[in-house]
Amino acid sequence: MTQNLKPQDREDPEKKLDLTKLKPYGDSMNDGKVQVSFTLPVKISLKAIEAAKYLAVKMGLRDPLVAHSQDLDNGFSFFIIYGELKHNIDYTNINVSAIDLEIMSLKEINNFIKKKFKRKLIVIGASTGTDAHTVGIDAIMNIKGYAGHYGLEGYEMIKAYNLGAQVSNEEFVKKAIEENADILLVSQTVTEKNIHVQNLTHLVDLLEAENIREGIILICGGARISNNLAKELGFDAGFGSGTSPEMVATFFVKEMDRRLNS
Amino acid sequence: MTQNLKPQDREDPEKKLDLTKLKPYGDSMNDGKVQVSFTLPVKISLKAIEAAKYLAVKMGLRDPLVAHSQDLDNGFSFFIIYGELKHNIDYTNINVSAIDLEIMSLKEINNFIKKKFKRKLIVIGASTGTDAHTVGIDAIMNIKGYAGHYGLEGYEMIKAYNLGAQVSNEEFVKKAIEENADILLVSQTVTEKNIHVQNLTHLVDLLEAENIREGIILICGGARISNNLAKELGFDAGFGSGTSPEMVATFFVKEMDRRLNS
Amino acid sequence: MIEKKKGDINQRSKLDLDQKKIESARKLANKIALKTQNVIEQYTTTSIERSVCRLLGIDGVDNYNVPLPNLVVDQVQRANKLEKGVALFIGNAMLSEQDSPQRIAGSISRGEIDITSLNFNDIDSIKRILINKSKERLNLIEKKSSQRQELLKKYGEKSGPYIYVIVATGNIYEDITQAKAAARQGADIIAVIRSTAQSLLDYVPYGATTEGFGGTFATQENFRLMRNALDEVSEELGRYIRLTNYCSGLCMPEIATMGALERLDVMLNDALYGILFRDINMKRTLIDQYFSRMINAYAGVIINTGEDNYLTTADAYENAHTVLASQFINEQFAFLTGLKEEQMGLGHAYEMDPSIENGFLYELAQAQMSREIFPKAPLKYMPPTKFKTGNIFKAHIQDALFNMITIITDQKIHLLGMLTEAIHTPFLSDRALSIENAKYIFRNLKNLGDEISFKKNGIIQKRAKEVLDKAYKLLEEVYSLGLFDTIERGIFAGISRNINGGKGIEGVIKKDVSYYNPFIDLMQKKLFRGDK
Amino acid sequence: MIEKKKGDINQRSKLDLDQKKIESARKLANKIALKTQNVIEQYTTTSIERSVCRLLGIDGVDNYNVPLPNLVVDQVQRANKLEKGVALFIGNAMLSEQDSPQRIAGSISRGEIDITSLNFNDIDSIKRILINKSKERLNLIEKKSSQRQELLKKYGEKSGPYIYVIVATGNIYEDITQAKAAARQGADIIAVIRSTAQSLLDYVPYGATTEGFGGTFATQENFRLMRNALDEVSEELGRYIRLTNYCSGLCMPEIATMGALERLDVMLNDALYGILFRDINMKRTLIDQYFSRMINAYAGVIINTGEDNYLTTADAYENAHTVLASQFINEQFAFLTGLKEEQMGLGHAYEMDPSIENGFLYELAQAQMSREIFPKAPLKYMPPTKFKTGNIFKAHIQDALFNMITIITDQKIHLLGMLTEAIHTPFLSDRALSIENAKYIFRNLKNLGDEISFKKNGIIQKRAKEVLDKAYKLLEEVYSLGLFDTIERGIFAGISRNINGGKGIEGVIKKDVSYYNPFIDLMQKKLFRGDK
Ligand code: B12
Ligand code: B12
Ligand SMILES: Cc1ncc(COP(=O)(O)O)c(C=O)c1O
Ligand SMILES: Cc1ncc(COP(=O)(O)O)c(C=O)c1O
Repeated sequence: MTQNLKPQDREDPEKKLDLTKLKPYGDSMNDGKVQVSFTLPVKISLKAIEAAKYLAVKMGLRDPLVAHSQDLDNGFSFFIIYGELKHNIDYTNINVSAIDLEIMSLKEINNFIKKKFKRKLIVIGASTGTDAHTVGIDAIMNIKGYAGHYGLEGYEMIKAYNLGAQVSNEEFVKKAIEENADILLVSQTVTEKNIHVQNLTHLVDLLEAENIREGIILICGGARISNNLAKELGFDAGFGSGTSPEMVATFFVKEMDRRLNS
Repeated sequence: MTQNLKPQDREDPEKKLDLTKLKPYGDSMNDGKVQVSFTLPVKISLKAIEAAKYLAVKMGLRDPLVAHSQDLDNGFSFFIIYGELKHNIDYTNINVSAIDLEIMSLKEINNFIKKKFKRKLIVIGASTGTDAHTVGIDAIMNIKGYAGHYGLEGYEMIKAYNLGAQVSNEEFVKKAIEENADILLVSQTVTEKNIHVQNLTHLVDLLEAENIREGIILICGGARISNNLAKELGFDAGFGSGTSPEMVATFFVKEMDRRLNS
Repeated sequence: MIEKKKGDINQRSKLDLDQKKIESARKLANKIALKTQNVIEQYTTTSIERSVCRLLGIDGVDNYNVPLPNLVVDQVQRANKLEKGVALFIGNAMLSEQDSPQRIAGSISRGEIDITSLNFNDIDSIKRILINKSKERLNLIEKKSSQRQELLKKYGEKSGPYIYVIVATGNIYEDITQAKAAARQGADIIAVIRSTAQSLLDYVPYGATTEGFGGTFATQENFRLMRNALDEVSEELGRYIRLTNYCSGLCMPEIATMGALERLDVMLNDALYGILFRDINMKRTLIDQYFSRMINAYAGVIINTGEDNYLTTADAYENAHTVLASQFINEQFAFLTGLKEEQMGLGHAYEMDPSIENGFLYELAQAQMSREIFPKAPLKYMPPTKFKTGNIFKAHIQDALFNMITIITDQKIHLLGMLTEAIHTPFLSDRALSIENAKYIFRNLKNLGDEISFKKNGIIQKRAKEVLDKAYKLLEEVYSLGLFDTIERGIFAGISRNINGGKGIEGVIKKDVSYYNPFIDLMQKKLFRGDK
Repeated sequence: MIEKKKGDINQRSKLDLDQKKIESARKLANKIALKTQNVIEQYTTTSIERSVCRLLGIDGVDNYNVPLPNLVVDQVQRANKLEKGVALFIGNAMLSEQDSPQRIAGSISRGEIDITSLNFNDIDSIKRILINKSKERLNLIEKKSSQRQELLKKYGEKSGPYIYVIVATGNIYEDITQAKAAARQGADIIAVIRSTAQSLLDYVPYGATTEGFGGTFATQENFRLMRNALDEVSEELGRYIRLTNYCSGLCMPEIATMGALERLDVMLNDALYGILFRDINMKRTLIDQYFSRMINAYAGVIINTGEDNYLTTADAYENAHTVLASQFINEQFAFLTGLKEEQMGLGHAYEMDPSIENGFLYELAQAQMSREIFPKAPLKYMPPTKFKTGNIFKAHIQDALFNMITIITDQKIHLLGMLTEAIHTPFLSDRALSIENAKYIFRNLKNLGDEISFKKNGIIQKRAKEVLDKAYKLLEEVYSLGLFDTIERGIFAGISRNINGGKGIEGVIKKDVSYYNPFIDLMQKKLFRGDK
């Protein structure tokens, strides 16, 4: 007969959430379940399946199950694998250089600028390099904005210039100097072969060469941009998918305030 | 202007297939691209996304991109990650205990049995333990077979008993002794919490306790069974998805021949 | 038998089905059911008697974890007196001992009393005390049922398909976590899958359980815990979340009883499942099914029948008509117990080999046909399972097609497919992805069903006609053979079972003329005459 | 303008569209195109002249990798004589030097000759030698075209949609690996995506290339290598695999030339794409488009227009009519160059926000409408892109719905969506999964389109009518404004461009009365009169 079990059994430490040893979750705490897929450039065979399994073991999967293998072409095989990850991480120790500000509203931002800086802020934005994707930068800058949020052009206390796409870093810096910009916004969508990293690094170099990097709040954004990456590349902040104009504006007015008034 | 490039550029060792350092393939040789997904038992946040990324790094992904994160419920978040695996494996060194036989046809198998053993072989099969899945064992044994291949019941030189499902190991062993079986076929489909491992191990123990393990060719099969696993558990062979009756029969007649005639 | 009136078919027939043939098929099915019913009513079973105990209020286990209902029934069976029904002995003991059924059962478990050897009181007094107790207990069930009605009134009924998902961690507390998450993600019905082979246990486990394989034990306490959790989340979401479990196997009527007492909303209830897939004796389970359906009917529970299962062993293209024939028979069996059409979640499944050309059209024909033939039934539609492989990406598409059929043909109880069907019982994320899949399709194709009609005599209409014709022929065959013979011949699911073989036959007992079960009478009066 | 006869619509209209309105819309579009054509014919461009060089056989690069056609045209432009067309100078030099265009270009590259300062021979002799050379070269193109016809005859044409996938590794050799794999998996058309921003280069790179971002450079050698590889795999599979590239941007007519010479089968060719998304000057690219479409027409190449792109920046529900209006205009522009309907892969796209209720019905309406209005055109249908996110599982379902619309409405050139659309250019496995998705849907729903009809005045029919009405109004507006003004006002894709702004305007040259381009004449005769 089955044993009776009481709620106390849930206290089993193996089955308790321990944030210092956070593990993936399939259907039970700490089961470590993960799904992996990849292609190997070898013909499908039992040996290829075994190879896929070994690679999964190297990734830290205990007992990996090759749930699916598929011939992609002579010489390529595709695998879908499930297994239990032996790795865990100390969640309490994770350091997100996240932009963790209370987001202000359009009105609050305008008031903040009026009160603190007593003038309009000058913002210049573009999708730089050979990148032709404008939808991201438009979402932040165009008055019609994005998902119901007005873009920066709609802010009374912001003078916004949206240069569009395919703007060379040189042109961009020239415009920044001409307009005496406070804030620069750079959008990057194409990231194949890390072309965005090259392009963003080049911009920082140019700004430094012109000796204007210090005086400017430099921000980048795009679907594959994270704040961590942005900081590594010498930007003040980076914003990814789902950014709203308010998020960016809150960041730069606070940052400006910090720089000027502290 | 672009540089001219000649086919020789393909000889770049970084871009060549090296079987001793086999890596996953996304769209270029050795790019190491893999896809991973898992759930973490924490609320969605930038910190959670960062945690997912770190776990991916622990798995050996360079530059992991959290392509998607999704709130599953207060306290659970789902992630889809792409990245470049730094691990590789020596493909030339992979050891598959694969059943790598030339598969014989029904006719060849019958002839082989006639010639070598001069009698019908006795095969008993079942889906054992509490497992109620019969489709797998039926595919191997029933005369109507599977995907156009006759099952073992259709072999002139095989006397096949299919005991069906939910057969206890005790009953199974009893029948094996009664019928003086040459070959035992065990099907296992349910594998949650490794119930199949327990059940298969128990069978081997019983057979050993009865002192008949040696005289029998012991084979298991099922969607999540591999030959490696089977051997670990003390079986002579294990067969996974897509097994045909001929594959199994080829194996056991050859194995029987090896045991008797060498 | 209830005949369908023309007006019942609120949707104009898109398939141009022969309405006369449907009517005749229904009549045949009714005759088949009646013929079987004659046999059924001559018998009781150990499990029916145990559920009489439970209905009378006996619950709990002894020191060896044996449930008290089992101990009580065992005592009567050992005395070879079960043919009279356990109720009379309990009623007699209640009179003699002036005690409650539960306390009498406690005495039995401690070996303090043998209720079969007590002097018999006046039969009318026995029946009177039993009827009083029974009414009191049935009131509890009615209360649960009204509570459901109130909650449904409070939150409002959902239009469109119910999204039905399973939880199967083996641990009721983990199941609760998963179930609540699923409800928040959009699920309307949570089914707690049972641990493998519970259907073969000839008793119901007791208490909260945390260890099961491929599912969690069905126990009354687990039912209660989960129903509470779902009530909480219903309140949070302002949406009534239904709870389902399996009322099949050797304890079918007991589980029906537990479910009635704990306000389960849907019960998988099908004798054929046990016969074909669990090798349970056919008489045992058909007899059990009769009593359990009556309980379900009484408790306002929707039953789900298991025709979908046939297609896991038989080919969906070749054997589609067996599903329809079985739906007709199941409908009649259900009517006989007092179940209303609105409680009949007749089963079918999307199980066509994905490599078949125009497979989607055949599935569409089948689903639309079920809808038109059983217009008021909340049909239970099962997802692709058999042809799922470890290719989770393809599996997700297979489920998308299935979701489409449901929204196009207006199925009601929609069991979501999982992209990992061929791999494991669902992860939290699998369920979330499947719910997202269904919600996306349901929203995006919302009115497609109203917008399209099918070509006269096209592939779809022809297919539906062909399936109906074949089902009709099969019903004729079943009628002439009888249901028991039909099963012996392996006509359903390609699996044949012997009338005297299978598990649980030792629990089938021919009723004596003196047999008495207070609940049958009371429930039937309410169900058929509307007595209060 | 070619008018549609009733009989052309081989499928009975499912949408009950107003045929008169369609006819009037077509007439309006014709007038719009003619009005623009008047302007177009007054100009040539540096890129047209460079393609005249290429057509005459000039190819290769100098030591700095500058293509010889650029050097030749630069020389003439520097002398301010491009208004006469480069051909006259080349023809003259051929006479004077008794040498081939290629060797003359070589001399120019080495600074050995200035073809603008040679004495002018008798104009008739110049034209005669040019016409001879041109005929000889056009013969080459015709041979390629017949070769395609022969191969198609040998392998047979595929019925049903062509499965179109892209390769974009940046490395032509890697592309070949991927393309062959894709063909074996079931692809019918391979498009080699160009490296980002190649459309802004005012020259065509040379030779085989192995470094590109988000795509591979379009070079004649890359075309040749890929066409060879696909011929190999076509032979292996017994199925003709088509090759596609982008014939847009600043080198539009040159790429058309290269494609004609290397037997490309399909060309993305749309001025609007360059104007709106690349900020290329509108005059420049419309003029270029005229000449390149003529070349495509001559070479039997199917063009794909870029209406789908509008919906990546404008909302698909609100702006569906801009797509239809543009298709009407593109059709007329194409007719003017001699393109046949069978070569017009007019573009549209599945880009409705997936959260819209009944979004699938609107997509169905749009696709069916395109099919009925352009019944002979091999419509090019683009997959969901804009609303794809990193959720690859959902993305795969979005693509499944898209695949359904294609099979239901009989689209011809079906560009497969990728589950990783929001992440990276396709991996080998992404493509395989997408092809599997499409093949599964196409097979499973094969005849669904023939089987269903739409409710009179239902959501679908109403939507199609509404879009047609709005498109008609827009065409009226465009006609009164003129195409240039329309673009200035941001009516397409919500993007506005200045008539004198944008890249490449410096390459637009007003033709002198003496302007001469032997190919226009020769091709037009063949295309419109069927001359040999
Ligand atoms: C629309 C689109 C196009 C349109 C662009 C039209 C236009 N005017 O922008 C067209 C059709 C022209 C196009 C062309 C190409 N595209 Co494109 N395109 C897309 C698509 C479908 C959607 C992008 C989009 O608009 N997203 C919506 C916006 C709102 O989101 P977002 O950009 O992420 O912006 C948000 C945040 O990131 C952030 N943000 C963005 N920028 C900034 C800047 C700052 C300062 C801040 C604070 C925030 C911020 O805020 C925004 C709002 O929340 C994506 C696929 C996809 N579904 O993502 C491919 C995609 C981006 N394209 C791609 C490619 C390769 C191309 C081409 C290069 C293909 C080719 N070789 O021909 C061409 C050429 C373009 C070029 N050289 O740049 C790839 C990029 C792959 C990669 N990882 O590098 C993608 C991912 C498709 C793919 N899988 O291949 N594309
Ligand atoms: C059909 C089916 C059922 C049918 C079974 C009918 C029957 N008579 O067999 C029914 C509906 C009864 C059923 C019930 C259950 N099922 Co079931 N079922 C499936 C399903 C859909 C298909 C399995 C199948 O038939 N495959 C086709 C056969 C031909 O393939 P195969 O078994 O792999 O066999 C091949 C090879 O493996 C090999 N082989 C197999 N055995 C042997 C033996 C030997 C000796 C050799 C050489 C080769 C060999 O050869 C065969 C031919 O190539 C799978 C999901 C799926 N798509 O895989 C779930 C699945 C197997 N079921 C599952 C579960 C959990 C159950 C239940 C326990 C659920 C519950 N709690 O109620 C119940 C109870 C069953 C029990 N106690 O065992 C899980 C198992 C999870 C796991 N990893 O443990 C699955 C994966 C579904 C899921 N995702 O939850 N099921
Ligand atoms: C009616 C019915 N009962 C029970 C079950 C399952 O389980 P078991 O027999 O393991 O309790 C199923 C499974 O599909 C079913 O359809
Ligand atoms: C007509 C056309 N040309 C060209 C391109 C792309 O590329 P690019 O401008 O980078 O060459 C597209 C992209 O969708 C297109 O539709």
